[in-house]
Amino acid sequence: MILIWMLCILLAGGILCWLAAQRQPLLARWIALITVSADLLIACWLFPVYQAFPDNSSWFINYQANWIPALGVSFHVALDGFSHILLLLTYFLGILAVLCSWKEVRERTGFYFFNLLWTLAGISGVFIAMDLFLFYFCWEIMLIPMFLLIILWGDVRRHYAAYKFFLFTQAGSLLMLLAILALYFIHGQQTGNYTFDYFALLQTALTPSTAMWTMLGFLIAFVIKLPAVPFHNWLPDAHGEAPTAGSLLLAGLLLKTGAYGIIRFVLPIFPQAAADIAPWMILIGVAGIIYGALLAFSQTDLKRLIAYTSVSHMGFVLVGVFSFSSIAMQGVVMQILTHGLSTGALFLMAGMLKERLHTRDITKMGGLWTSMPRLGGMAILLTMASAGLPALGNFIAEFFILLGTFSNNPVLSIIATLGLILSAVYSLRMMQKVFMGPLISTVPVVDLSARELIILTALSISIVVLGLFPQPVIDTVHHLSTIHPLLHE
Amino acid sequence: MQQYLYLIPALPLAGFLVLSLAGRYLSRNFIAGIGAGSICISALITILLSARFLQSPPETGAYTQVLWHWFSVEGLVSNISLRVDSLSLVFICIITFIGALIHIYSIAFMREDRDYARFFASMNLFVCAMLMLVMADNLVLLYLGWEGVGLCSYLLIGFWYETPGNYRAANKAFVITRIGDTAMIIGLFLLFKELGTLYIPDVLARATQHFSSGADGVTLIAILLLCGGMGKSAQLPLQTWLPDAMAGPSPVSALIHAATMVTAGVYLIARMHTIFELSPVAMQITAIVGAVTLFVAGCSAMVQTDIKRILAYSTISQIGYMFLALGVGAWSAGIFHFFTHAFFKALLFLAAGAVIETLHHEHNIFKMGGLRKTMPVIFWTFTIGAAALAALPLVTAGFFSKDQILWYAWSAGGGHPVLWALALAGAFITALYSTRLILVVFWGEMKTTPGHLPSRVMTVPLVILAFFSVAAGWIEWPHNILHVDLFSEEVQHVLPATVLKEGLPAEIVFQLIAVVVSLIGIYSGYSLYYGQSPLLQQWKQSPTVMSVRDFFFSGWRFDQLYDALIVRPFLFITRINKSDISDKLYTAIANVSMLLNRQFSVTQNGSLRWYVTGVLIGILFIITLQLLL
Amino acid sequence: MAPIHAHTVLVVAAILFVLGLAGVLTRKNILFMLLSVEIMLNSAGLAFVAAGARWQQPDGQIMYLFILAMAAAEVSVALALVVQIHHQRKSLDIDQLKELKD
Amino acid sequence: MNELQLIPLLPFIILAMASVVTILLIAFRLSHTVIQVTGFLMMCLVVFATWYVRDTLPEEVPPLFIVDGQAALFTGVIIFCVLVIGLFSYIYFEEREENPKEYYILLFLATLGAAILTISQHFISLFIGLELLSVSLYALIAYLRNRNNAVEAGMKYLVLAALSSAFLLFGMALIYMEAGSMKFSGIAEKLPQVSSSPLFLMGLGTIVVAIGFKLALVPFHLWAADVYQGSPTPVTAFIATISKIGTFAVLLRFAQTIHLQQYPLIIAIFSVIAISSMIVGNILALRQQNLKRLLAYSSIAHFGYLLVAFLPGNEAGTEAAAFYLIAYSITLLSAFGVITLLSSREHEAETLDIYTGLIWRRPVVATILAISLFSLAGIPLTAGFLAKFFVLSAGVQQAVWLPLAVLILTSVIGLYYYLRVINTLFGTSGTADVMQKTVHPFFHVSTYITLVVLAGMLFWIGVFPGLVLQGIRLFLLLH
Repeated sequence: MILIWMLCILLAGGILCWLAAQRQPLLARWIALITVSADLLIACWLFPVYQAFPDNSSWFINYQANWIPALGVSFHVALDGFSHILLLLTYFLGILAVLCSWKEVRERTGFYFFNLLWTLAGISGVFIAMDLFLFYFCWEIMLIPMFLLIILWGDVRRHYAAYKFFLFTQAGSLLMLLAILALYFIHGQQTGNYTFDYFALLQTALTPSTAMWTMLGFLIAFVIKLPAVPFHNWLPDAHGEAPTAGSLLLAGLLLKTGAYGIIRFVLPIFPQAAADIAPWMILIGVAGIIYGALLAFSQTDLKRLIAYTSVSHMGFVLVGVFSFSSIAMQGVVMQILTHGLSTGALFLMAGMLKERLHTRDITKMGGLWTSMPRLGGMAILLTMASAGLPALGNFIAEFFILLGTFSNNPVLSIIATLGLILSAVYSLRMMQKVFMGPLISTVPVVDLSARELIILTALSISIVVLGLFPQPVIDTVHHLSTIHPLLHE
Repeated sequence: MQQYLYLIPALPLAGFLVLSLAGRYLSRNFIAGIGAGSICISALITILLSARFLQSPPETGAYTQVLWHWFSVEGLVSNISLRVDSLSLVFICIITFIGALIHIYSIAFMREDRDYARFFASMNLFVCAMLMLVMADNLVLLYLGWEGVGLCSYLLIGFWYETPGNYRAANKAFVITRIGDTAMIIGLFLLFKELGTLYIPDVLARATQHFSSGADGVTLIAILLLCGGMGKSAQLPLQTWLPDAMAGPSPVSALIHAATMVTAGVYLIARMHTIFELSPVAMQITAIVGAVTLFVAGCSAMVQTDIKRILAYSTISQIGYMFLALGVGAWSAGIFHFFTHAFFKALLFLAAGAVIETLHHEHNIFKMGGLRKTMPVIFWTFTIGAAALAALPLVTAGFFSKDQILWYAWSAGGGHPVLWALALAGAFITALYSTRLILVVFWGEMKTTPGHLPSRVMTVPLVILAFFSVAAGWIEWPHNILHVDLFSEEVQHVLPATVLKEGLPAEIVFQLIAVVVSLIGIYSGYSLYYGQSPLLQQWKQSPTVMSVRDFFFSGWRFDQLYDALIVRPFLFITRINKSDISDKLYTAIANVSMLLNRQFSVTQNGSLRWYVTGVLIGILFIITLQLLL
Repeated sequence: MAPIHAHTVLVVAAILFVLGLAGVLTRKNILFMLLSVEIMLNSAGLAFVAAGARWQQPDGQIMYLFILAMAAAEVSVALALVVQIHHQRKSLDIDQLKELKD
Repeated sequence: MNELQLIPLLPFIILAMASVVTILLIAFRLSHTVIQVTGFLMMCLVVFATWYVRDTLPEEVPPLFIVDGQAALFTGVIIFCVLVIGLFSYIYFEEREENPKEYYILLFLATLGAAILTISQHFISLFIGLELLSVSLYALIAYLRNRNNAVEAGMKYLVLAALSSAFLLFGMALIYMEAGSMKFSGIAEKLPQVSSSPLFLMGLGTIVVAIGFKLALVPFHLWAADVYQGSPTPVTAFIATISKIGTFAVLLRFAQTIHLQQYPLIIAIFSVIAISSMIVGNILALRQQNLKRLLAYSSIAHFGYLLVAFLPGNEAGTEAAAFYLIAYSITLLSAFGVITLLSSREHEAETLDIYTGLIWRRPVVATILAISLFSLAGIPLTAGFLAKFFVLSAGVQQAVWLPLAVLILTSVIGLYYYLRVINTLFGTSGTADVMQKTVHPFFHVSTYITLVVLAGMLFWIGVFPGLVLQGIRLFLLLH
C-alpha cells in the first residue's frame, strides 16, 4: 500500500504544481521539492524495514489489487532490494532535478514541474510494477512527460530530438507489448489462467523458438532504452537538447529502466534463450563500450559528449548482465547507481556551464578552472569517476563487471577493459578543453552558487561513499544471484 | 604501535581534505603548516614505528591493521586494511621522510604561487595514495593507491594548467600510465580467476601450490603485472611520459617523478616476487627491459640541455637498474638501489629547482654556468648528488647500491654477461652526464645573472638529503670489503636471498672494473665539456655525431613512432566518425517514408475519374486474386 | 432450361455493368457519369430479376423495385447538386472539380 | 409476424419517428432550438427504448431483421454519437446563416440507415439501410452549398457511393443467383453446395468493394480526405463514426453468419486491404497540414487496424472490434468537437497553424484535443491504447503475425504526425486568440461540458476499461 502512496504523492503533487503555478509560479517548485522529498523520506524509512526483513523471501512489500479482472490484469506492486535501491536513486535524483531547475526554468513553471513529477512517477512505477500490463503502462507513462519536457523546455533542435526519442522508444515498447501478449496467451493456454502477473508468468514453459522470439521482443525494447549500439542514436540528441533536469533524469533514470527490465524480466522469464543469446549481447555491449568512447572523444558539444560516454558506460551493464556471473551482476547494480549519479552530475555541470556561457561547445570554453575553482574541483572528481578511478563508485562497478566477465569470456572482457583507457582519454580531453588552458570565454563567469554547490556536493559525496562502502548495496541486491540458474552455480 | 598504523596515511589525507575544502580561506602560513606538518608528523610516526619494528619484529613479520570492510562478493573479499612488513617499511620510510623534506622545501619554493593550497592539497593526497599503495594488504587496495598516485601526478604535472604544454604532458602521463594499469588490472583478473583471491599473502602462498614453475598462466600474470610496472616506472616502451612530466614544479618532480611514484613498479614486482620467481621468462623479460631502458635513457640523458630532462632521463635509467636487479633475482640489491636513489635523485631535483628558481626559470644548462661561487650550498649539495649518481667509489651511497647491481647482473641466478655489459655501459654514461651536468652548470663563466638566493628553508632539506646521499650507503657494504648488510638482512625477511652462479671471477674484479669505468666516464665527461682539446670539439661537431645526438635528444624518436602508429590513426578514426555513421540508417528510413508520402499524395489529386479508377483497380485486384486462388 | 436462361441474362447484365463502368470512367460530363451509374444499377437489377427467375422467387423483382426507388432518390439529390455545380462553375466538366486535394 | 416481434424494433421505430417529428416541427415553423432539443429528447428516448427492450433480446424479426445484443450494442454507440453530433451541429450551424432545420431530418434519417444496418440480416434490409445512409449523406455533405467545395465533396461522394452500391447490388445478385436466398442464414445453409462456385466468390468479392468504400479502405479510400475536408465538421464526424460503425456492424454480422473467415480468398483480400490501408493511411498523413484531412488519413489507417481484429473472426476479435469502435468514436468525436468549437463562420479551423500554441490560449480545449490525439496514437492512460491493445491481443491469439508486424511498424510511423500536431498545440506564441462571440452561451457551455466529459471518458476507459468490457461481453452474449 505504501508503494501506491508513493506514486499517488507524485501524481497529486504534479497536478498541484500545475494548479498552484496558475496563481503563484514560484510556489510550484516548492511543492515539487516537498513532494519528492516526501517520497525520498518514505523510501529511506523503508530501508531499515528491508534490513530487518528475513532474507529468504526477497519481496518485502507485496501489494495486489484488482484492476481489470476481465483480463487478469491486477494492480500488483512489489518491492525487493533491487527495486528499492532504484527507488532511492530515483527520488534522490528527482530532488536534484527539482533543485537544478530552480532558476533555469522561467516560463510555465507549473507545467514543467508537473511533467517532471509525472516522469518520476512513471519511472518509480516501472521499478515496482509486478504486473506486466502495469509495467508496460508505466513504461509508456514516463515517456510523454519526458517528451514534453524536451520539446517545450529543450534547446534549439529540441523537436528533432524529441521525435527521435519518442519514436525509438515507442518502436521498442510496441514490440515488447506484442511479446507480453504472446507470453500472456501462451501461459493462459497452458494453465487456463489468463493473467499478466509477473510471478505467474515466471512459470511459463516455452519452446526454444517461441522463447527466443518472445524474449527478443522484450530485449529490443530494453536495449533501445539502455541504449546499446546500434540503437543508441536517440540518446545524444535527446540528452543534448533536453533541459538540464531532463538530461539528468534521462541519464540517471530512464536508461536504467532498460537495465532493470533486462535483469527483472528477460533473465528470469527466458533463462535458456537469454543464455543462448548472451555471447551476442556481450559482443554488442563491448561494441557499445568502444564505439561510444570513440564518439565521445570526437564530440565538441559538451552534452553530446557526456551522452556518448553513457553509451559507453551502459555497454558495461549489458556485458555484466549477460556474463552470468554474480560478481558481474553486483557490478551491474553498482554501475546502474554510480553511472546515474556521476553522469547526472556531469550533465548538471554542463547545464551550469551553459547557464553561464550560453554555449555547449567545448571549443568555446577553456581555462575556467581559474575563474571557478569550486566547479573545477568537482569536475576533476566527476571526470575521474567516469574514467573509473578507484575509491569512486564507478570503479567498483566496472571492476566487478570486468572481473566477473573475465572468468566466462576472457577475450571480450579484455577488449572491454580497453574501454578504461579510452574512458581516460575522453575524460581528460573534456577536462582539458573546459577547465584547462588559457581562459577563452570573454564573459565573466561566477563560481558555483550555494544551491549548485549543494547539488554537486551531494552527488560527489554519494559517489565517494559508494566507492568506499559499497557493501550495503551489495548485500541489498544479493538475492539477484538467484534470478538465473547460471548465476548461482 | 600497530594500532596507530592508520595515522600514517590518514594524516596526509586529513591535510588534503582540509586544504582542498577550506584552502581558499586560509593564510599561506597556515596552509604551509598543514601541508608540511601533516607529512612531518606521519614521518615521525613512521620513524617511531620502524624503530619499534626493527628492535622487536612482530612474529608474523608484519604489522597489520584492518580499518574497515570494503566489500566481499562471491569469494572476493577486500578490506581497507594496512599491512607493513619490512619491504613496505623501507618504502614508507622513504615516502614519508623524503616527502616531509620536500614539503618543507616547497614551503619556500611555492611561496609566490597563486594556488598554494591546491599544491599542498595535491601533494598530501599523493603521499596518502602512495602510502596506501605500499601499505595495501590486497591488490585491489593496492590498485586504488596505484591509480591514486596516477591522478595526483596528473594534477601536479598539469599544476600550471594555463600553459598548453603542461596539461598535454599531464594527459600524456595519465594515459600512458593508464595503459600499463589496464594491463595490470587484467593481470589481477587473471590472478583472481586462477587463485580465487587478491589478498596478497594468500596470493603469494597459493601461487606456489597452484602453479608449477614456468607455467603459462603465471608467466602471463607476471608479464601483465610487469606491464603495469613499466607504465608507472617509465620503462621501455612506456617511458615517453616521464621527460615531459618535468612540466610540473620541481618539488613534484623530486617527490613523484624521482623518489617515490616512479618506483611503484619496483615495489609491485618485489611485492609479487613469488609470481615472478615462478616464471623465469618473466624474470628475464624484466631484466632485459631494465637493461635496455637504462642504456637507452642514459644515452638520451647524455645529450639533453634542459636540466630537469637530464635528471628525468637519468631517473628512467636508474629505475632501469632496479628492474635489472629484480630481473636477475637480486631482490635486495634492487630495493637498496631504490633506497639510495631516492635520496640523491630527490636532492638533485630540489637543487636543480633551486638553480632554476634563482636563474629566473632558466632550464637550459648551457645558459647557466659559473654558479660555483654564487651559490655554494647548492653547488656542494648538487655535486654530492651528482657524485652519488655517478657512483663515485666508497664516498657515495650510489656506489654501494649500483656496484651490487653490476656484480649481480652477471653473477646472480638470472644474470648474463650481456646484461652486465649494458649495465656497465650505463654506468659509464651515467658518470659522463653527471660530470657534464656539474661542469656546465657550475663551472665556466656566468651566462645568466642569478636572482635572490634560495632561503634557508630550501637549503636545509638539501643538506639533510646530501648527508643521506653519502651515508645511506654505509648500511650495506659489499661483502668482500666489509661485512655490513643491515639492509638486505632486514629486507630478506620478505624477499628471497640472492642466489649466486658458480665459477665466476672474484667479486673484487667486477668492482674494480666498475670503478674504473665510472672514473673513465667522469674523465671523459670532463674532457668533453671542460677540456679544451680541439680534436674532441670538432669530433663533437661532426655530422654523424650530431645526427646521433639528435636521435638521442629526441629520446630515440619514440614519441614520433607512437604518434604515427597510435595517435594519428586514433584521431583520424574519431574525426571521420564525429557525426555517428550509424545515424545514417535511421535518417534513411525517415527519408524513405517522406518520399513515399510524396508519392502517395500524388494519388490524392482530387480528380473524381481517377478515384473511380482507384475503385476499378481495387475490383480488378480482387478478381485477379480470385483467379490466382 | 431455366438456369441457362438465367445465366445468359446474367451475361447481358454483366456486359451492361461493364459498359456503365466504362462510361463512368470515360465521360467528363457529370450528367453522363450519372447516367452511366444508372446503367450499372439497372444492370444489377437485371441480374436480380434473372436470379429471381432462376429460383422462381419474387424477391428478384422486389429488389428491382427497391433499386428503382433508390436510383430515383439518388438521382434527385444528384441533379440538385448538378444544378448547384452549374450555378457555381458554369460548367459540368468533372475535371473542374479539383478544389479538394492534397 | 406479430406485434410482439415489433417490440424489439421499438428503438428503430422511434428513430424513424424522430425525422417525421422534425418535419412536423419545421412545418410548424418552430425554431432551431426547439428542433434541437426535441431531437435530443427523441434520441434519449431511443436509448431508453433500447434499454427497455434489452430483456426481450435476442429477437428475430423475419425475414429482414434480427435484434440481438450486438445490434443493440452498436445501435447504442450510434445513438450516443448522434447525440453528441447533434449538439455540435447546433453551435456549428447557428453561426452560419443557412437554415439548419432540414439538416436534422437528414441527420436522423442517416442515423436510421446506420441503425438498420446493425440489425439487418437480409440483403434487402442491408441495401435499404445502406442507401438510406448514403442518400442522406449526399445531402448532408453538400448541405452548406454556398461554402465552396461542399458541393464538390458531395458530388464526389455521390458518384462513388452510387458506384459502390452498384457493385454491392451486382455482388448480391450473383450470390442470390448461386445461393437462391438473400437472407444471411439462408445463404449459410446453401454454403456447402455453393462455396466453391466462382460466381459466388465473385459476388463476395464485389460486395467487399462496397464495404471497403464505406469504411474508406485502400484502394477505395481516395474519396475520404476530400469528403472529410469538404463537408461540415459535424457531418465529417458523422461519416467518420456512425456510417462506419453501421457498415462494420453489418460486415461483422454477415461474416459471422456465413463464416466469411473460412475462405482463404477472403482472408487474403482482407489481409492485403488491411495492410495496405495501415501503410497508405499513415504515410499519407505524415506531412498533412490540414487537420481534417489528417484525421481522414488516420481513420483509413485505423480501420486497417480494426480489420486486423476482424481477420481472426473469433469471439475475441468481435470484442476487440466493438471496444475499438467505441474508443475510436469517442476519440474522434472529441477531436471533431474541438474543431467545431474553434471554427468560426469565416473559416473551418482545419489548418494546423490555427492550433499553434493553443494550449497557452485555450488550455482546456487544447488539452482535450491532445488527449484525443494521444488516444489515436494509442498511448496509455487513454482509451486508444486499450483499443489497440485488444486488437493486438486478438491478433496474437490467432497468430496473424504479418498484419501485426505491419500494425506495429505503421503505428510507429503514425506516432510522428500525432506528435507533430501535439507539438503544434504546445508551440510557442501563435496568433493572438480570436475570442469569437458565443451565440448561444447555453449550448456553448453544454458543448464544452460534453467535450470535457468525452475526454474524461477517454481517460476513464483508458484506465478502468473493466466496466465497458463487461458491458460489451454482456451484450455480445445475447445472440
